[in-house]
Formats: sequence, C-alpha cells, structure tokens
Amino acid sequence: MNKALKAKDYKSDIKPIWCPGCGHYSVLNAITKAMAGLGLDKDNLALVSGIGCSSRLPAYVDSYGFHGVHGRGLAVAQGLKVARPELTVIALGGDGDGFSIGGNHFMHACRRNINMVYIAMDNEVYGMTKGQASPTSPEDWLSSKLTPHGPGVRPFKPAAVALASGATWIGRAYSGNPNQMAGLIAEAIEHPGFSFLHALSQCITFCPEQTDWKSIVKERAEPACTHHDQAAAVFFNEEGFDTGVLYTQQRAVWPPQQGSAPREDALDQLAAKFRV
Amino acid sequence: MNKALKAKDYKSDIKPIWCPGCGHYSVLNAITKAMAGLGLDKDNLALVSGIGCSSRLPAYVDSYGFHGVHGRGLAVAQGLKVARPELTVIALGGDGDGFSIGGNHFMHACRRNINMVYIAMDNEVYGMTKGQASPTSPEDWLSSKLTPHGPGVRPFKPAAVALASGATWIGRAYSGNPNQMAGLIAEAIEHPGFSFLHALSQCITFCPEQTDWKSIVKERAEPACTHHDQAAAVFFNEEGFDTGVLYTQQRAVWPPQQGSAPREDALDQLAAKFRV
Amino acid sequence: MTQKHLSIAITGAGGAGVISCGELLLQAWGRAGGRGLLRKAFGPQIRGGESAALLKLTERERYTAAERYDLLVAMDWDNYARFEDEICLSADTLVICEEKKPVPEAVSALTSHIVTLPFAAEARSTHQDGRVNMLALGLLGKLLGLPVDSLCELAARKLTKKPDPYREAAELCIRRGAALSPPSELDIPPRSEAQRWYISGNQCAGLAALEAGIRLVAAYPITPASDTLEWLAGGLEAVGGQLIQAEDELAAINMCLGAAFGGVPAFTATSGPGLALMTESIGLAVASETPVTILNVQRGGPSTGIPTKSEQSDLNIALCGMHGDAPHLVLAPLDIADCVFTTGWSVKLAQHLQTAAIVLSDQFIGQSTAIISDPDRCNFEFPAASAASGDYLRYRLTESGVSALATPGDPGCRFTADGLEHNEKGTPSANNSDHQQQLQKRLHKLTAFDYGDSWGRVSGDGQVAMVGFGSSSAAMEEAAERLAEQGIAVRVVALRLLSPLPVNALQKALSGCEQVVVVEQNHGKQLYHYLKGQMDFEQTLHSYAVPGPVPLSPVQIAERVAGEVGQ
Amino acid sequence: MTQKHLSIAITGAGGAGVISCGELLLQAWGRAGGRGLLRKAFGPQIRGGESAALLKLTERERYTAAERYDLLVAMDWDNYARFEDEICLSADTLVICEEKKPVPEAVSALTSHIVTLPFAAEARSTHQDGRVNMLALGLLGKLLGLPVDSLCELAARKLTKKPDPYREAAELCIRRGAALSPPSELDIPPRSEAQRWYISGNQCAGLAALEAGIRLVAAYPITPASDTLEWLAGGLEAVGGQLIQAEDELAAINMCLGAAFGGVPAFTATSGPGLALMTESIGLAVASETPVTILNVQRGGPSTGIPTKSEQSDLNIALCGMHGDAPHLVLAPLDIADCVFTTGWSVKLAQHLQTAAIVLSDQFIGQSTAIISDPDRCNFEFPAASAASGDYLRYRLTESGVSALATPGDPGCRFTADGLEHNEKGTPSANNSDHQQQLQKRLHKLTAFDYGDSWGRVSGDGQVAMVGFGSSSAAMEEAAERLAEQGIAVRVVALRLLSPLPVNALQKALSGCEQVVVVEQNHGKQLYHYLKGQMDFEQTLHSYAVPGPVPLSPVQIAERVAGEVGQ
Ligand SMILES: Cc1ncc(C[n+]2csc(CCOP(=O)(O)OP(=O)(O)O)c2C)c(N)n1
Ligand SMILES: Cc1ncc(C[n+]2csc(CCOP(=O)(O)OP(=O)(O)O)c2C)c(N)n1
Ligand code: SF4
Ligand code: SF4
Ligand SMILES: [Mg+2]
Ligand SMILES: [Mg+2]
Repeated sequence: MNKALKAKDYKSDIKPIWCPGCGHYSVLNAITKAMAGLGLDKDNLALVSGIGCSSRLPAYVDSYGFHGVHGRGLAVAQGLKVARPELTVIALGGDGDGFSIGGNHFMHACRRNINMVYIAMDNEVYGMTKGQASPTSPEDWLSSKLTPHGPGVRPFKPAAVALASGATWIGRAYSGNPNQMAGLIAEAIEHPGFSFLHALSQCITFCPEQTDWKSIVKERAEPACTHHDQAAAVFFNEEGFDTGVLYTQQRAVWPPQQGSAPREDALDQLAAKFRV
Repeated sequence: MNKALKAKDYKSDIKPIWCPGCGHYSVLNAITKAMAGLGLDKDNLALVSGIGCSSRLPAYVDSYGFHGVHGRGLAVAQGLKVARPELTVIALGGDGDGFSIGGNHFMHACRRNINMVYIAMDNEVYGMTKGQASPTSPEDWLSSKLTPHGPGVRPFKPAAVALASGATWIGRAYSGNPNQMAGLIAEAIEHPGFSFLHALSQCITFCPEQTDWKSIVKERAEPACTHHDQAAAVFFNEEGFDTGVLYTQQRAVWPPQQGSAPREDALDQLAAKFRV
Repeated sequence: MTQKHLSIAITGAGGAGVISCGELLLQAWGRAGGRGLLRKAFGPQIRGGESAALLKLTERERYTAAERYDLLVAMDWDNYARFEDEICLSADTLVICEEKKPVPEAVSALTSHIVTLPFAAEARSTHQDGRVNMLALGLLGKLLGLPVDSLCELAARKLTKKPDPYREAAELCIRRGAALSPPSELDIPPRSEAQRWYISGNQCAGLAALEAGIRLVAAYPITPASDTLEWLAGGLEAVGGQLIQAEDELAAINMCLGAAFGGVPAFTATSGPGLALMTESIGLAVASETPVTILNVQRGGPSTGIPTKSEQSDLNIALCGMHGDAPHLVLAPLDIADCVFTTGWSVKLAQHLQTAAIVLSDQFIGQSTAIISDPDRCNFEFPAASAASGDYLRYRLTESGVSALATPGDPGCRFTADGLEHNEKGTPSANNSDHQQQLQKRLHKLTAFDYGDSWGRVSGDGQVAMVGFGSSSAAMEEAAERLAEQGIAVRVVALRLLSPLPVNALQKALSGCEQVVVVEQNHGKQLYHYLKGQMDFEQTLHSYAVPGPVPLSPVQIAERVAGEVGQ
Repeated sequence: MTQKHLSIAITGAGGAGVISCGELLLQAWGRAGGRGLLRKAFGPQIRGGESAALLKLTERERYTAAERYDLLVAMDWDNYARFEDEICLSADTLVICEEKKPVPEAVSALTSHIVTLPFAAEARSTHQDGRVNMLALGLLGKLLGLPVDSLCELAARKLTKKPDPYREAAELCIRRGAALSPPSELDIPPRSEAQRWYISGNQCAGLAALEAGIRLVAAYPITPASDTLEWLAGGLEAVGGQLIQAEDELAAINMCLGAAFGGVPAFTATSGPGLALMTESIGLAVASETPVTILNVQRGGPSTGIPTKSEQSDLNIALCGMHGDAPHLVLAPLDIADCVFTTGWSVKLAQHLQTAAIVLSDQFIGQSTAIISDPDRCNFEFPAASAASGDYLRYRLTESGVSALATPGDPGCRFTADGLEHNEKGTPSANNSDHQQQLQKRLHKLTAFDYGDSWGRVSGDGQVAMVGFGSSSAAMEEAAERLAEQGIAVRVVALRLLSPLPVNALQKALSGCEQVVVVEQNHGKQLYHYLKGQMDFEQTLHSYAVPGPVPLSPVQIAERVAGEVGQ
C-alpha cells in the first residue's frame, strides 16, 4: 500500500487517442481515482481489454496491461487471475467488445465467479469502427448507414443478462459522474467474486444525443438488491439509467482453494503411474 | 399440406448412431410427430444443427437439413430463414453446442426474434466427446475426469438467459414425454418469432442418474407467463423441471417486411450514382 | 513512358475538412474528364485528429500512391510530423499554407516554393460560416483549370442536408479561393471527355456482388471493410435483398452459409482478424459444398496490427488457413476498377463450383477513391449443374466434380448437407473410399475447371518478369514503364486467380524469361514461397517483399529489378 | 531387417469389453518385457456399437499400424464389415471365434485356420458374472506365454472399484481362458527385461507439459485431444496448477495468454476445428510476444471430417493459418514416446522465444497406447532474457530478437502488452520504422535461434531419401527397412521442427541424395508444397501423400520409393 499516490500518479504518459469530450476519459479518471483511494500497488495491478476506443484504456494507466483482440479481454483476464490470484485484475472494454462479439465470455464469466472486476464502457455504439449500432443501441437509432432504418432489434440488457448468468455484483456508473464511478470501482474490487460494472460512457462523436443522459441518469435511492427476484424486477423493467450498486450476492468464487501444497516429488509420482 | 403423412413418414432411412435408450430418440419422434400433426410439407422444412450427438438429428428426418459445425447452427438457421422466409426452419443441438460454444448466438437470436424454432436438447453433458461437464451440469457432478471435483460453477439457466435476452416464446419438454414434446414443437412452430424449446433429453450413457428425471419432471399447471416479471420469478427460482409452454410474448419479428418490390432497374440506378 | 501526373497533399487538423476538399476536387476533376486517385490518411485520434487528403491526378487509369508530392496545401501544421512517412516533399514541391502558422523547418529546409495565404482570415471575412477547406477547394480548382461552377455545384450537393447558410458560405469561399489562387507552373495531366465514375474499391466490390446476384449479406463491422457493408445495406434494400449485422464473424459466415444453403447467394466482407474467425466455417463451406464469397480487405498485420493501413499479408491465411484438406478459391482484384470484375467473377465461380471464394482486396484498393471508366463486368454465365433427378445424390461423383445442388423447396431432393465426411448421398461416413472420393471431387472440381484468360493481366515482354497480385499490380506496371524508359524490357504478370494457381497459364506467360521477381507487400514473402512451392520455375526466382504501412514504391521496385538484371 | 511382430485383432459388439481385453493383454506383455502397440477402433455408434482392439507386438520400439493380422479373436461378428478397412486378413491368419456365431463368408473365404470356441457358454459356466473378454484375455495370455497370475493381478487392479464378485469372475475366466487356449504356431516376438511404460501419446504430451513447467491449462473438449486434458486435470492438481474448462476454444487460448502474461506457463490442447478458432489469438500471442503452447491432435478433415481417425492435414493451418505476418513455432512429435521430448521442447522454446508453439500430433500417435522405454526428456534449459532494468522496454530491439519479459508483480517494469503494432515500449504505433523493426524482430528471434540437433531424426544412407514428419516417421523408417532388405539403401529424415524450417540442417541431411520422396498422410501434399516453397532442392522431389482414415502403409511407401528409384 502506498497511500501517497494520487489519482494522476496512476496515469501513464501516453496521450489517449480519444475524441475530445469522449466519456472514456471519465472512466480513466474514475479508475485512477479508485486506485488512489485504495492505495493499490501499481505493480500488482493488471488491466486487460479487447479492441475498441474503450479498450485502449490500459495503456493510459501506469500499471501492467494487456490489450488483446476484439471480444476476448474477459477470457485473458480470467486466465490471468486464476494463474496469479494475488493480483488485482480488471477487465474492461466497450459494449461491442463485451456484449456483441464477446457476449459468450460475459455470460460464462458471470457464472464462473472468478474474483475480478469487469467494466463495460457502454456508449451504445461501435466507436472505433466509426459508428455502427451495437447490441445496446436503441432499436430506432438511425445514425448508421449499416442499419439505415435502425437496428430494429430489442437492445441487449447487460444487467439482466449478468443477473440471469449468475453475476454476484452488479453496479452501474455514468461518465458524467466520475467520482461516483470511482467509488463503485473500489467497491467492485473489494467484492469477492465477479463484479460487473456497467459504465455508461458517452460517445460524443457518433452519438451526440447521449449528452441528454445527463438529465436521465439518476442515482438509485434504494440499497442494492440482495435477492435475484428483487433484482430481476428492477433489471427487466428499468430504462437502464439508475446508477449505484444494483445487486450483490455472496457465492463461492472459482477456483476453490486448493488443499495442501503439492508434494515435492509430484512429477515423479505422476510419471511412475505409467510404469508397468 | 399433406394430411396423409404419418410421423414415421417424416423419418429418413438412416439409422441413428445414438446409444440405445438415449433421450434424443424421443426428440426425433416428437419432431416427426409434430410435422405430421401440422401436415408440414417435407420439401419446405429445414432442420439445422451444430455438432454433438443431438446435432446428428437432421439426417434422421426426411426433410432438408444442414449439419454444420459446433455451436453455429443457430447462425446458419437465421441466415436461412431471413433468405427464405417461406420455409419452416428448426435449429437444434445440444446443451454444449447451444449454451457453451454457441452461447453468444443463443442470446442474440433471442434478441433478434426471427420467426423460427430452436430446440436445445439438454442432457447436461457433452455426450459426443464422451462425457465432460456442460454449462448445465450440476456443480457437484463428479463423473468427468476433466473436472474431477465437479465443475464447481453455477449451472447455466437456459430459460432465464433466454428471457433476459428477449426470447418471445419459451417452452420446456422432456424426452420421457414425446407426445407433450410434439405438441410443444407444433406450438413453437406456430408462434410468430423466435421460439426456444428447452428439451430435457437424457444421456443414458454418461448420466445414467438422469433416469431419475422421470420422477422430478412435472407439467406446469399454470398457463404460460405472459409478463417478463412473472416469468423471471419462475425462471430464477425453479429447479428447471417444469414442462409446458412457460412464457409467450408478442414482439415484432425481424426483419421487418420490406416495403415495395424492388424496381426492375434497381441495379442500374445503383451504378448510376457513381457517375460523376 | 511513365504517365504524366500531379500529386497534391492537403493536410489539416481535425475539423478542417481537408478530406471533403479532396473529394470534391477529385469529383470535379473527374467530371471535367480527368483521372485520379484519392487516398485518405489519419492520425491515431479517432476523430478530431490531423488528417490528409492525398491526391494523384494522372493521365491514365493506373493508380499508385504518389511517391513525392508536387503540391502541398497545409491548412495548419499541427502534428504534421505524423504524415512524414506518407508525404514526401522535394525541392520542387510547391507549398501553399496558412500565413498565420509558422512553416516547420523540416519543410522550409526542403523547398523554397512556399506561398503563404491568410486562409483563416479570408474564410471568416467571406462569410461567418466560411471554412478554409472550401477556400482551398476554390484555389486548387482554379490551379487545375476546373470550372468554378462545377465545384460549387458539387459542394452544394454534398451539403444538401445542411442549413442554407452553410451552402451559401461554401459557394462564396470557393469563389474567393479561386480568386486567391497564386500563379503556378504546375504541369497538369491532360483530360479527356469519356463518362467517368467516382468510386472506391470497396464500393466496386459491393456493386459487383449485387450485380452477380448476391441477395444476402451477413457481416460484422471491421476496418477497412465496413464501408463495403455500409454501401451494401442501401444497395440490398434497393434490389430486395437483406443485410444482417451479425454479433460476430462466426455468426456472419454461418448466416451466409444458411442463406446459400437456401439457394440465395451470400456474401460477407471482413479483414484479417475477422477472416481468422471465419476459417473454421469456410472449411464447412468447402466440405458441405455450400457457396459463399468472402471479401477480405487486408490491413497491416499480424493481430490487430495497423488497422488503417494497407498490406498484403493475409495471403497465407487465405490460401492455407483452413484445417484439413480444404481446397477453395482465392482471387485478388488488380485495382480499384477491377474490384468489379474480380468480385463478380468470384461470386459466380463460388456459386458454380459450390465452394468458398475469398476475394483478397486491401485497404489501398478498397478505401481509395478514384475516377474510373465504366468498369468491365464479369459477364460469364455458368450453366447450373444438371437438374436434380429422382434418385438425387447431393454429392454425386461427376466428371466435373460438380454435383447438382438442390435447395429447400425443390421437390423430392431432400438431403442433409454435412461437414462430416460423407458418401455421395450425404450420409456421414468414415469409409476409406468415401473419403478418398469426396476429397478428390472437391479438389478436382476446382482444378479441372477452365478459368479461361481471366486468371491474370499480362503485359510487356522481356527476359525479366515481375509477378504479383492485387494492389501490387499497378505498382509493378508503373515500375515496368520506368524500366522501359531505361531500356529494360520487363514483363508484368498480375495474378487475379491465386487458388487454384493457374500453373500452366503462368508458366506460359513466363516462358522465355530468365529472371522472375515476385513482388508483394508483406514481410514473409508469402507469394514468393507459395509460387515456389506450387510450380517448377525454369527461371531464377527473386523476392521483393516490403510490408506496409507505406505503399509499394514503383521507383524502388524498378531499382530492384534493374539490379537483378544487372547481375 | 524388418522387425519380428505379431498382430492381433480382438473384435466384439459394444459391451463385450474387447478394449479392456486388449489393454490388459498389452500391459501384461509389457510387464513381461515385451513391446507393442494398441489401437482402438469403434463403429459410428457413440456407445454400444462394435469395437476392436488392434494390437501389434513387436521386437523393437518402432510402432506402425499392422497392415495384416496374424490373429483375429472375434467375440461375435455383428457389424464386422465395419472394420474391413482396418483389419486385413490373409490366408495365414488364425481366427479364434465364438462357436455359436456363424463365421462370415468374407472371413472363411480368406483363411481356413479357424478355431471356434464356446466363449459365451464357458464364461457363463465359469461364474455368473463371467465375461467373454476375460476368457479371451486368459486365452491370449497363454498363447503369448504370459504368466496367468500377472493377467489376473492387472485385471483385479483395473476392477478395483467394482464389487468383489466381478473381480472373482474375472480371475476365474482368465484362468479358464488360459486352459482353453488352443495350440498354435504363432511366431512370438522376443522380449527383454528393461523397465517399461504403458502410455499413450496424449498422456506423454500431458506429462511433458507439466515437466516443462506448464501450470495452467485452459481448453475445450474435442476428440481426439480430450484425453490429454483429462489426464492433465489430475496431473495439474498434483503439481499445484489449474485447469479451466473454457466455454469454447476462443476463451481457452485467451485464458492461456492471460496466464502466460502473468508469468505462468500455459498450454491448451485441441484438434483441427478448435485450432481454426484459435488462430486469431495465436496471432495475438505472436504480436504481443506472449508464450503459449498448443497441442493439436490431428484428425480427418476438412471441417468436422472424420473425428476419430488420424490424418496429417492440419499442417497448412498450423504453418500458415494466421493473418498478417505471424512467424511462430511448429513442431511435431515423431512417435508416441517422442511426444515427451517434443512437447517438452515446444513448451521451453515457446517460453524462451516468447511466441506460440503449435505441436502437431495426430490421432494415431495421440490415442494409441504403447509399451515404451523410459522416454527421453527435453533437458535444455534456456537462459531467461537479461532481467528488466530501470528503463524497461518490453519490446526492446536486441541482437537475438528476444526482449526481457517482465510480468505483473515485477517492480517498476509496468507495460501494456499489445496486439496492435507498437514501438519498443509497447505503445501502439503505425510508424513505418516501428513496423519494420518489430516484424523483423519477431521473425529473427525464431530464425536466428540455434535449435541444435533436435530438429529431426535422420537415419540410413543412400541416394534416395524420404522426408516426413510426425506419425509418418515410423512408417518411413519401417519402409526403409523393407527397402534395405531389397538392397535399396534409403535415408529417412523425420522432421521434428517444421517452422522455422531448419533449411541448412535439412539440406545437409539430404546432401548426396538424388531423389527425395516427401511422405505425408493427407490429400493436398501439404508438406511437399511447403518444403518446395521454403528451400531449394538439388534433388528431384516426389510426393507420396495419402490421406486417412487408413494408417500410412510402410509396404506401399516402400513400393513407391522402389518405383522412384527404378525410374
Ligand atoms: C475480430 C474483429 N472483428 C472486428 C473488429 C473491428 N472492431 C474494432 S473495435 C470494434 C467495436 C468497438 O466497439 P466497442 O467495443 O463498443 O468500443 P468503443 O469503440 O465504442 O469504445 C470493432 C467491430 C476487430 N478489431 N476484430
Ligand atoms: C470447434 C469444436 N470444438 C469442439 C468440438 C468437439 N465436440 C463435438 S460435440 C461436442 C459437445 C457435444 O455436446 P452437446 O452439444 O451437449 O451434444 P450431446 O452430444 O450431448 O447431444 C464437442 C465439444 C468440435 N466438434 N468443434
Ligand atoms: S469515437 Fe466515440 S467512443 Fe471513440 S473516442 Fe471518439 S467519442 Fe470516444
Ligand atoms: S452418449 Fe449420451 S447423448 Fe450421446 S447418443 Fe449416447 S446416450 Fe445419447
Ligand atoms: Mg461502444
Ligand atoms: Mg449435451
């Protein structure tokens, strides 16, 4: 623990490629703030991502990072955490990365409940590839030439899917409120198990209309749901703009602790079994 | 419509490779029974599958069939239905195929709501590869050497995930009751939109304990849920052995009907736009 | 003789609108009968970063990237260094730039032809919504001798959806810019009067796909292929087809297979990472004999690599990326206009031969915009395999290797397509003879087919030949012209058909040659090794392989070839 | 001289337990100092279908599939036709079969040495839980001269978890079977007394992975690789590692990369379809320089193909299946025992060279069980790249091309690994010089490394050589022995290292040869084209490529080579 570090000390010296006004800056700020708040050791922190504007974030933090391929950040992060349980592992990426191409890993990570954090930076669009609809885009979102009449498909509900898949901590934050987001990230890190933070993070370039989120987003007044029925009633009906810790539950993390330390001669023993 | 055809007339002359006593035989019977019941034209029926014991089914039905690769049957089926809306398209496969490797397509098919049927033949195991745990295997299922202490992961809840993802028809059937299953398949075909039938189908070889399902499975007494809250309350709490139509909802199918027929000279018009 | 050309770079910070300026200039130039190419370059910023419009106006329709710029119009110098790899200046370069911004030393050290103008001030004083890019457009149009009215009209068309004052401002600025135009001695390529198209390679491919009968597209966005898809979305709607934005490339290719199984020709477009995800199911297309066409617009690799730059490094995966023995078609458009022919041909071949066709385009061909003549179409019509009969066997062994393909709805031909090895009927089989026969059938139908003369474009003569594919073609052809000027006769063989490799035709095209230089834009000499592995060369083989991101240089190719000849 | 051998097929319907019979027989044979191989064959039924234990008892440790059977023990003849491809009988074959089941004409037409016995009746009368397979075991053990007590003990060990009466019945049946054993003139290979292992290639690979330091395995089940994984699950637990059963192969390979990034050596195992899904992320391993080892146990292709049979048709995808220029390691174990050395070496090379290593095994090597001597280990220890210093650059350009690899937790070396092209620090870069340098670095570290003598196994001498890899090796070596008997001296070069191809070493091994026959088990001549494309041969190259599902035949290889020599 190094209490002396400030949020800015957790930033690397690489200049983000993001558009001015992009919500992802706030997520970066929130992450470094949470790091500073918890006094995390930079050397024992790893950020893992896929591909997208959002997924560029790890390089902007002065920690270890892995910028993988599109949609697979969660898998990399899970492998890392299982191999190195003492590290703080945060996976992050966009809505396209996490809910479209990476949707399967999202569900299975929720079930598996490895002790790590996943921050989905949701701007309801594929920013990096110049503004196509993502699974969370409104049905009637008309701004992409690829779907000129809108995607016409019911939007993906990240919190509902996370709940149905077995996530044990679900929160929501908004790029317009990085302080709250920092607090949520810190809570997510401290939750034992898989913590899913749905971070609304506007894409100013392809979805300027998201500036309206400011007036829609509100902090959830009630405490976090602790029973899935209660949470389901929320997640199936909400518009998706309530922020805060939405749901928490305790369930055994995976993998279970291994019993005794391996025997010195374990390898020889294994080989010996093949002798006839 | 050819009312004269019986269930057996819908069977091909290829002998299934399934083990004696495999639940998949019952699913085959139920499908052919449903075909006969609806008097479907064999030539306008297509069964599409992935890879697994269950996915071998299309060849055993005397219709058009596509036996694709592991986990991608739903994608093939959706492409087919969009291209040929007048066909009856049924995708099917196992729990490994549909919920593990194919989980992403499952979620997105539920959202997309193309008018087709998906039958997941769930035996809570990878039969074809000799008995490893699948996403629906019990946490403490000890029979696979790959997971000697059990998978240790909360089982995947197909109905809950389908609901959270936006499926508009969810039913459950059991290989022990092929007549009921036939009726459900017929209903699923007639439902306008994506119909998901969770078909419990025991693997006698790798999960002999599933013979107990006989005494656990029961027909749902109540009518199908029509509101997602009601359905969520069921799917998040059940053990998963209630059969019948569990949930129905009406939502626009995708793709929306296209307006007018294309102009004869549409291609020329398109080319003309490039002239300077 | 190497053709006359004029190269113009227009640079500016994000928002300066230099790309629009370049587009409108090229359109006006094309409308006036000129020929030319526009490439776009961006800094790493997603939006709002620096950008450059890189124009090359030419005499003929042979488009390579400019190696040296005759004219640089700089709206500002912010992050200009970003483009140093791309914009090469010489002592002859004329620089026209904003007078308020100091010229970087790197530039003033190179050239003394520097004209400074008060772009910003003039734009502001012309109209309150006046923009510097329109001023530059007028200025450049004037320099090129283009009618100002035409520039104004094209600008107005581009701005139709904007409020009136914007259009007004644009017109005023264009006229003002024309008036500001400095005297210059630019050597401007001649123009002629034929009808012209203004189009990118990706658009050409999309159009050709529809013309060849594609009615279902399923795809997942990826740079630099997305713009084909975006064009196709509108195009398909017009012709009564469907586009599905899939959740990933795995779904995309399989949706295509579903549609094709249903008898509806299907197409997808992607780039390296997406192609990698599709290979398992391309193998399924091969084994189940389901037609599908995949446009792969190559970008810098490996892995995520350099997504916005061109390279020809996906040749290996396109040829050999499937597990098992999975013979299929690989074709490459030779240039922007040829995206029409090659894509159309690929679709028709895939349909006829019931297999997967990979079209290897690249970012340079795909995303550059050019003025082209009415492009050649692929007009081949291949007969459908004889109609299915009563005792229908989906995978019947035939002389050609092609079996009749029934589709759902066809009466009495029910079968199950299978990616498992199967017998003639389609029933899964692990029998030795079924495996041998079906493997042989799937290979034979491709190798026994007569591809005619379209397999490549051969030009020139001499004892030295260059062989390449796709966007190397124009670079090789220009290099050959340069060599011809030095008195070195060189043949150029640009391969359109890469797999199956037209060994005999290629051998014939090279006969009499003593040296062959294989030209390609990658690091691993992928084409070189492939050609060497597939056929016996009487010639000495050399490799000229240079990866991206900088476009292949005809000058350097020519030097290298001259070197080989000297040996 | 070709070695003495005895081949035994034991067939029966599902539930007859012929596989157990074969396993126990081979174990007892091995314990008694014999050598031999057991292959298993199954009909298409998932369970309960017919199966066959195919044994070949040999003098030396060179294991090829039997081409002809000396002894067939048939518990019944149900669906016997299923195995006609696999079990070749001759006039000398001794058939021992159940007297109640009529011998098929196909069999009685071939051989007259048929002994019928009342297997079923004897089993039943010996014990109420008596089984015919134990009867057959006793009988076969006796024929081979094995101690009955040893058979009984091995059977009891196998049945530990069964209730007492089962073990009792087994012992009684074994003893009864021994008593029933008919007199025979079988020519039994000699045995010797060394310590022996009873192991499959997949188990060898698993053990070697752990011995080389693998501590995380993430994988998705697939035939014929799953048994490696199943063995590793237990093995990892013993050594304190972790196995993750992933949701698919995309997750599996990426979980491996995560662990490897964390400094924990990681491994996955798959087969063709799974490898196809992994290629995008293998490219990521290459670009980000993250070590990972992938065991690919080849099966019949393309697509789902023939999952339970062997083939060497994934060579193409293993070598060239990545998009972009993605040089990596490809190695192939030469036989069952060599799975230990080659897998161990692959893991160590992948770790040291910070890249992906694909180990190309196959179903034959992977799933056959054999008696082997204590296998050679890979004992190389590669020095770790010099420890990270204060100004740590993850992708520093070094002479060897290998940069120091820091892992999370290492103080002060923080960096972000990236699949985007990057500079030495790891910062994404589209600069020309960064791309050239990093491409060159990633290639150079592989090609400049000294692989020493382990690149292959060379034997024999002569002007003709056979070159092959993996499970072709033993077939080539046996073919060479046959040719030697005919007075034709032949060299055999079995390649363990396929990429980077050890061109110089291979050339040296072939020097003086005039003819080279490239031997492989696939349809597309994949190795032939690869070798031809990668190096210059002074020799005339020939291809002997025969796909599965039938194992490569040393007899046919020898004939073909003799033919080439005759020319
Ligand atoms: C396999 C693959 N397919 C497609 C792409 C192209 N691609 C890059 S980023 C991206 C989507 C980014 O959207 P999101 O994850 O929401 O991030 P954002 O840019 O909006 O922050 C896509 C489709 C890719 N890199 N790899
Ligand atoms: C890409 C790929 N990975 C793995 C496999 C191996 N495989 C074949 S079937 C199967 C699972 C089958 O389980 P399920 O879908 O539940 O069907 P079941 O056999 O139980 O009916 C697996 C893992 C494969 N064929 N392809
Ligand atoms: S495109 Fe959108 S998501 Fe990407 S950097 Fe710009 S504002 Fe942010
Ligand atoms: S293994 Fe199981 S699922 Fe497969 S055929 Fe046998 S009983 Fe059915
Ligand atoms: Mg996004
Ligand atoms: Mg199953």
